[in-house]
Amino acid sequence: MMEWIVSILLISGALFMLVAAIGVVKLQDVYMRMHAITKAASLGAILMLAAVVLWHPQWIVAIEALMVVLFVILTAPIGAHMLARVSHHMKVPIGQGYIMDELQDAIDRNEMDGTVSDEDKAIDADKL
Amino acid sequence: MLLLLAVLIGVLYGSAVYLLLRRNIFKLVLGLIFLGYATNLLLFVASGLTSGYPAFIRNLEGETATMSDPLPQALILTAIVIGLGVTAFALVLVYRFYSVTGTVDLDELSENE
Amino acid sequence: MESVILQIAARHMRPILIVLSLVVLYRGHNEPGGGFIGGLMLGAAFILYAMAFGVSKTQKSISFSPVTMTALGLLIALLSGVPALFSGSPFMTGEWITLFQHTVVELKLGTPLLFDVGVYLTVAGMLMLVMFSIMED
Amino acid sequence: MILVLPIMLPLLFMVALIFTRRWLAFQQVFSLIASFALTFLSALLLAEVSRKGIMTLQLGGWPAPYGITLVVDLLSAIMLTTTSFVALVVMIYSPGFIDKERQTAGYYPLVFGLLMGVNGAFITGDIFNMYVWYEVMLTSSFVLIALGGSAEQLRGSVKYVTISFVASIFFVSAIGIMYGQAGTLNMADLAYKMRSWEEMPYMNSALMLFFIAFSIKAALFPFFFWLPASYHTPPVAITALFAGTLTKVGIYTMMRFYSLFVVEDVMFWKIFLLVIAGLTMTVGVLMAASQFDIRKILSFHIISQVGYMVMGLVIFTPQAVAAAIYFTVHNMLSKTGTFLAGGLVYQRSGSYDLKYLGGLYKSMPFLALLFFVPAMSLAGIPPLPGFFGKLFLVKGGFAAGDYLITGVAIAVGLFTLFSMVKIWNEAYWKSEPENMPAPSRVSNLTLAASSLLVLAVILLGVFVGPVMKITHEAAVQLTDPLIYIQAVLGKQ
Amino acid sequence: MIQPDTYPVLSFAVYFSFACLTISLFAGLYRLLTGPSLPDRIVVMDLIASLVIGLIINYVMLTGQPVFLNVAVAIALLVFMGNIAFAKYLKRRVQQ
Amino acid sequence: MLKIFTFLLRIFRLILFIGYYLKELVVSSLYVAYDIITPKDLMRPGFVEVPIDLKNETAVIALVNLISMTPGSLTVDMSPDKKKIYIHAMYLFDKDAFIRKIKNELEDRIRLIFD
Amino acid sequence: MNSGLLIGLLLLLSFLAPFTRRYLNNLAGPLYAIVPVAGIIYYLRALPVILKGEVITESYKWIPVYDINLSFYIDGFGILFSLLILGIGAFILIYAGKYMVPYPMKGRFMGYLILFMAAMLGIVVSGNLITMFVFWELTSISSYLLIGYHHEKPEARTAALQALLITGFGGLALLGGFVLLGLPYGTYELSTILADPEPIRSSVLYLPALILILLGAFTKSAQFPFHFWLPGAMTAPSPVSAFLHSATMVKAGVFLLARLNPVMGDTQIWHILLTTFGTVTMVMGAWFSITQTDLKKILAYTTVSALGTLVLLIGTGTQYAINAAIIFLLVHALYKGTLFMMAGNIEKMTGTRDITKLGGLFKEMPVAAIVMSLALVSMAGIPPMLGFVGKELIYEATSLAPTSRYLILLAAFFTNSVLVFLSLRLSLDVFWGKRSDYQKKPFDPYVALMAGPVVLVLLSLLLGLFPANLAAPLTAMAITSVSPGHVAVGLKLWHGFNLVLLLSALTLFTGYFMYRYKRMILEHSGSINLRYFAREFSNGFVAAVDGFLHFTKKQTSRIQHGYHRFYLMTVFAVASVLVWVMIWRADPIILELNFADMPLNLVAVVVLIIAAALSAVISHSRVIALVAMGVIGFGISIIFIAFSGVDLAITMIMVEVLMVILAMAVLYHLPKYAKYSESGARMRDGLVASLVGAFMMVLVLQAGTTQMSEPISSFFKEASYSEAFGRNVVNVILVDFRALDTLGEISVIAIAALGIFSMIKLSKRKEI
Ligand code: NA
Ligand code: NA
Repeated sequence: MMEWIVSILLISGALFMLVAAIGVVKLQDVYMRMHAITKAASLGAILMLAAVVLWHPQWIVAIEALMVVLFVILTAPIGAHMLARVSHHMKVPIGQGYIMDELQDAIDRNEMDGTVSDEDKAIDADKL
Repeated sequence: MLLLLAVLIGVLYGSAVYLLLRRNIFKLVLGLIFLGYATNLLLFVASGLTSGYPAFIRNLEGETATMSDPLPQALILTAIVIGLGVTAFALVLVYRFYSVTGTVDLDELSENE
Repeated sequence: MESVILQIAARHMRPILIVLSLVVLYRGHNEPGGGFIGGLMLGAAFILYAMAFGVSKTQKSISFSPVTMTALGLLIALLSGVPALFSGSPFMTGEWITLFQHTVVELKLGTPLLFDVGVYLTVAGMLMLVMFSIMED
Repeated sequence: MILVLPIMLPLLFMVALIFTRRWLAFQQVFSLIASFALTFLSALLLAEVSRKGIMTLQLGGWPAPYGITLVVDLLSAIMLTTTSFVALVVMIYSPGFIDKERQTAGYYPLVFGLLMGVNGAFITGDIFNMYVWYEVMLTSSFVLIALGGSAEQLRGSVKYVTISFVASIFFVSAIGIMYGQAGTLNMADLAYKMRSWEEMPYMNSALMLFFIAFSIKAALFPFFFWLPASYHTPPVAITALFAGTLTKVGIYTMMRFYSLFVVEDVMFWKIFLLVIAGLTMTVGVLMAASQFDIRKILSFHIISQVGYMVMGLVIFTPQAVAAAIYFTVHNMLSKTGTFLAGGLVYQRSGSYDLKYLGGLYKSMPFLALLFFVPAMSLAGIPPLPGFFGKLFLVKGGFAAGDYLITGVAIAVGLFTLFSMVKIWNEAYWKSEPENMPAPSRVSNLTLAASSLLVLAVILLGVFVGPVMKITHEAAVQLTDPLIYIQAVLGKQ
Repeated sequence: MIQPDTYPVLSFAVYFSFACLTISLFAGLYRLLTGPSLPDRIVVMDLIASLVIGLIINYVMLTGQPVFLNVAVAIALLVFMGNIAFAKYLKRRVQQ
Repeated sequence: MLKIFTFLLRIFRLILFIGYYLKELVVSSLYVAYDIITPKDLMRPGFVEVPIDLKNETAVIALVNLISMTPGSLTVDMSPDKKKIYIHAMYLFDKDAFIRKIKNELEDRIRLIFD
Repeated sequence: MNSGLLIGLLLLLSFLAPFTRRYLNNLAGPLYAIVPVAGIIYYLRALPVILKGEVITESYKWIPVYDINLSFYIDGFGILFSLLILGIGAFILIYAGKYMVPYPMKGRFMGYLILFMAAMLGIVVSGNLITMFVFWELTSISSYLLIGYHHEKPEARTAALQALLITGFGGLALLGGFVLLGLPYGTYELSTILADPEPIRSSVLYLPALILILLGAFTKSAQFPFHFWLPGAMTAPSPVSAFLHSATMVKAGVFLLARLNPVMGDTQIWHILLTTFGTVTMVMGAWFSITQTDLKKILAYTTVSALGTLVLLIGTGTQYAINAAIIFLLVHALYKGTLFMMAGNIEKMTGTRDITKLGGLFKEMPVAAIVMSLALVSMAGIPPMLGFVGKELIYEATSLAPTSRYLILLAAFFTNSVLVFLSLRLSLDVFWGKRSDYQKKPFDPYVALMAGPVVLVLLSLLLGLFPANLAAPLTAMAITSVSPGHVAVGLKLWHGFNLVLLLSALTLFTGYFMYRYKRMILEHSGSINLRYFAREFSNGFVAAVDGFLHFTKKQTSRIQHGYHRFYLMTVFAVASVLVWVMIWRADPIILELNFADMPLNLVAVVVLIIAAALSAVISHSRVIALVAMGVIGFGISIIFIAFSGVDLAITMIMVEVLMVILAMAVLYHLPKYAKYSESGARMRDGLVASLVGAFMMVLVLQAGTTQMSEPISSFFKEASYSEAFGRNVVNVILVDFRALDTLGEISVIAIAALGIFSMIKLSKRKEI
């Protein structure tokens, strides 16, 4: 029974990661890919960790697994935030179907820091 | 497995050397870092590979026979940390080099010799 | 202007990282970890803080100079080899004492652990120094 | 117990100096006392070893092939003593020569860091540990060479750091390859095992990697580029220190390794290394002859002279090896001496360029003497030690039947003489150039340091008999590796 | 050690999971090589970090050595700092 | 005594919150996963400004992170006065509903735990 | 007193001279001369013993391990030379003390002279080849310092350099020769070597040793084609020319040949080489002296000629020849020393040494005229001066030469005729004839300047008058050491009418004839010189040095070109060639390819790392390279985990992240970089890189497939918990088993930290 539960957890976690990876390939702009990575991947990891804890029911394993989960939740969004923010500053091309950009509005109102320069368009990412 | 990892080590050394031969000083440092990786891996692979038996004593009978060789691991750890120190210094050196000479082109080093 | 989110996160992460680095340092003799890893973690704590708040604020938030910290680590590591001399053993021979023997919290302390503390401080000090040096603006 | 001190004392001194880095006067005095203590200690060790034979220490009490063993044989002791003496002289020289900013920016602790690494490399009996000491030494030298951060210095350091790093990488890689096959790191143990194997199909590849690493550090042909590219950039006191210690570690290691590990294919190694030695001597000296900067002449010269040491080593008779050791010692002293004298020239005239120098023979006769003696020693003029080094090398070479390389060694002597005399003719004999800046005062301490070294050079020549006796014993130990192996492992 | 003959299902799960992660690694590689923007490439590092956590867990299951989890902790704790560094650098580039 | 009680209460709320959050997580994850693996695109992306009233920094960071961890939304930035956050949302069918959901469900629960 | 002490005293004196000269003032010369005079007394007292055919030896342990001693060996030949050196030396010191008055740095000059004296004495009394060589080189160095006395003049520096390089070259050859000579004997003691020529004669080393020793002797004694440094050395002050470059140092080569004659001599090759080079040098020296106008240059070329004569005589090796050599050596030292000192005096009095600008000095300088003329009489070989005895013996020796007798005789005849011609010229043209205009009124020089010439010339006269009583015993004792089988021939002024006398007469006549028609002779020889010898040897030397410098400069800029990446490329290219050679020499590896042990996921990780590495290499973006670096770090830590390295994986990840941060922080400051290399360069670099990568790969395979011994790490596994109380074996190794490594490693870290701190600190200073 336990073997089955663990196996399902493991497989579903891996599938989540796979979906995230597919998302990274398929999704249309950097923000959406970030979504896929921060969430699906983290969730996958969490599921797999659950499998480990169930299979090795020791305190130390549980604590370590919990630490992984906590730290993923604590750090992954920060990293994503930093990258998303700078992507917005860089005016990384966005995909279709955007319905609003209130962040840009705030920047235009000078409420937010959003460094803009004339060369924005000219930045050749490869040469940076 | 050995062959695969040997190929990997070869590629890493090759890339490192190629980077070292570039003109950009930053690539030079990158090359040094890569050399460090390649060497750490070499130390690890050349001394034999053991899967699944980390070098921890767990009070199990006969575990030391199957346990992976801890010595190269310790050596690599030492080498990694030394590499970190030297690379950090090299990075600051590059930074200073640029701020003083105003160039990152290594070929401009040739003057004055 | 640095990200507010990052600043809040850094303020929260630093103590976590420091405590964790101490744990890792202590566990090192029996579990993964030790002076290097602990030291790297401690250094990372301050690097994170410096990335969020800048170097000068970080420097102000600590009361010691990283150079001194590095040297102190070195000194501790060096001195950890000395006790062996008093018992007539070669330099750096491990000397151990057991606290709270035969109790639940039995604690084995030895000069190798002290040595690891030296490693810990040196590595962390060096990382801080490098970062402070390069990031200054 | 005393064996651990050559490493631990410099470390302790370094730490102490880091803590006190703001108090310049204390640093100066303390380093002087400390380096004197180190010199005294090494002399003591030398005396001990020549009386009792090889000394060993198992660190941490772990037995020989497992823990790290420190081994001091005569060669190590000789190298230790010479190195610490050179450092002592440089420590006397530095306060009057190196600018205050550099002095307070970690110069003194770094010198002790360097010494720690150099001493460690001299006395360790463990290959990986040797790598670690190499790194300690190199990192210190990286910093020392870049200390001050002028554009020229940075240019030199980039080259120096990169090529040294590459050498270190070869070193570690070789250790990995070697450990993978032999499963040991203890040098005596490895040497012992190598002698017990019927054959060792792949060991020589690892040895070749070691050789490349050491010849980069020792600046052998064609791996020497970093040396002339960087040695002229830092203050000459630092260069002098490097010349007296750093490149010689490469040679020391090569001696040790050649003695212990060249077991198979000896003829190949011998011929190969003799060719390298010959090319090194020749190319180095020819390049030295073309230069006009005192420091560059001397730097190129280091290369040439390393060729002699390798030659003596590779001939590998006790006589030739003894000659190589004596030559190395002489070179450490004389080379440092010429660099320091070059520094005095600079302090006095503000230039190292022969084109802008002149008249020093008349204006500073004593300074002229301080250059003349070590320079003539390098040129192999009797009765200075350089002559005896050359004499015994030639003797050893001819006696071993290696006529060709010995002939090359003799011929190179002429160009060596030429390049030394070139400095003399231009800087000392030529009349003062018109637009030379007003001479500045040479500090008494630097003069004293230079004189001390010159005195040592002279004494090394005067007491060639007793010194040669010791180097001969060292060579006997080195040419019979079983002595070393037995001392470390305690087995036959 | 998990062997197919003792734990057939779990063994399958581990290998299946390895397969998923492997495919995902190549997906990440694809994004790393094609970009198009720099942040696109940088986030690949995050993806790979997560995948590595997954791989570590697989090794824990395969070998029965939970000690490998320590590596996952380190990854979870520190990898985001790389993002911060990249972000700071890119921001500076934009400002110039 | 009261302190112990409030502490226990907070723990209780935390557990409740974790339950709630896990449910949200699974649901929205499945949604996003579905969207990714099916060819048809449901997305209505955009950057939304969401005002927040949390005082405690820990609460703020928790909110920011939990928003980011929820599939479909990603915190991009925060105003220097910590009063507004900017979210990149993938499914902005109804902006007000989106803001409401964050404010009422996430923010309130977090406030109960931390403030 | 003994020789060692004497040399020691001289060395001490040479060291003290620079400090004492200024206090002693005019007394310096005579006072310094006390030491050599004491030496003379000592040797004269030893003379009776030596005359009995005994040898005085002294030996001091020097380098006992190699049986090298500081030995002295005083036999008849040695003592003759010693007396000459000390005697002339004493007078030179007196002479120089006065002569150098107007010049600066007199103290140093005197010191060098005395140093030279000690060295020269050392050569002739050495009882050990190494001892002799040490003194030999000391003479070269002191000669260098003395020739360069007027070092502010470029020609003085060139001449000094030239002399040093030529004699230095010879010295090096000599060193080789001596070492080879000593090999068959196993010792360098002259007493052993001179006792038995057999070991070296029968050794294959004879010929190389001989050639090397001859190179040493020929360069020192200015034999063709190394002669040119000697005329160049005339830029030195006259005391130097008199002492070093006529009477003593240049004789060192001749001395050496004579000294080694019992061992090396009397072989076919010895005869051929010595007579050939000796004859050529003799004739050539004479020929070039004809057209010279500088007093000292004339004397220099005649010295070259005389040295050739001596070498010729020693090479001939017959009884008469050896006798002639010894006598001529004495003769030449006496008259040439005088002549050089007189040349100095004349220059001092008149301000010139150009003989075309000199004339009619007899009135003002009668004593000088007589002294110099007497010396010239000796040079011309006219009775009753000792020179006559010498010349007679030369004719006798050459007429009895075993090979090429007539050719050599002709050469000797020509040379002697030239000497007669020059003697006439130097005496008549300088002291008689039309008086030239001088800047100041000349007068007979001071006593100090004349003492040497007078005594030497008187000695020449005395020995010439009573050859059988005074000169013969000296020759007799010398000849037993130079040529043990031979005895001295009777010396007398009058031999009766024979071929030799006829030759003498003919020589005088020819010399006079040449003087009579000197204008024609000078014209013709001048035009011949212009036509065939326009490029002087010394010019050739200078050109050679320049060419050498040019060549080295070019080579240096080619090798040490300053392009860092080519340095690196050389290192890598050579390294890969070397390692590939070793791989090729070893057995091929037998690989058991087992694909079953390749887990697919690891293959994927490896592919990932390779792809990342390649993209880091190819990409023009440094950010991408850094991302790739991060990916590689992750990949490597997975490999570590797959093979049980937990601490490694953790450290790798952390270091990785920190490295990325540090690198980004540096990139933060660096500018964009837009220059890309050409495809050719990329191909070349790629080739080198793949060679390195490939050999590393093969090495890993080699190491991974061979296991020669059981690894020592089993000990660590056993002892980790039981003895070092730790379960994490890796950590226990780091902090206990191999703690010293770790200590070194944190030292590296600390030093790097300190370095970074210093660099930043110093850079701030500059900005402020
Ligand atoms: Na979809
Ligand atoms: Na192996």
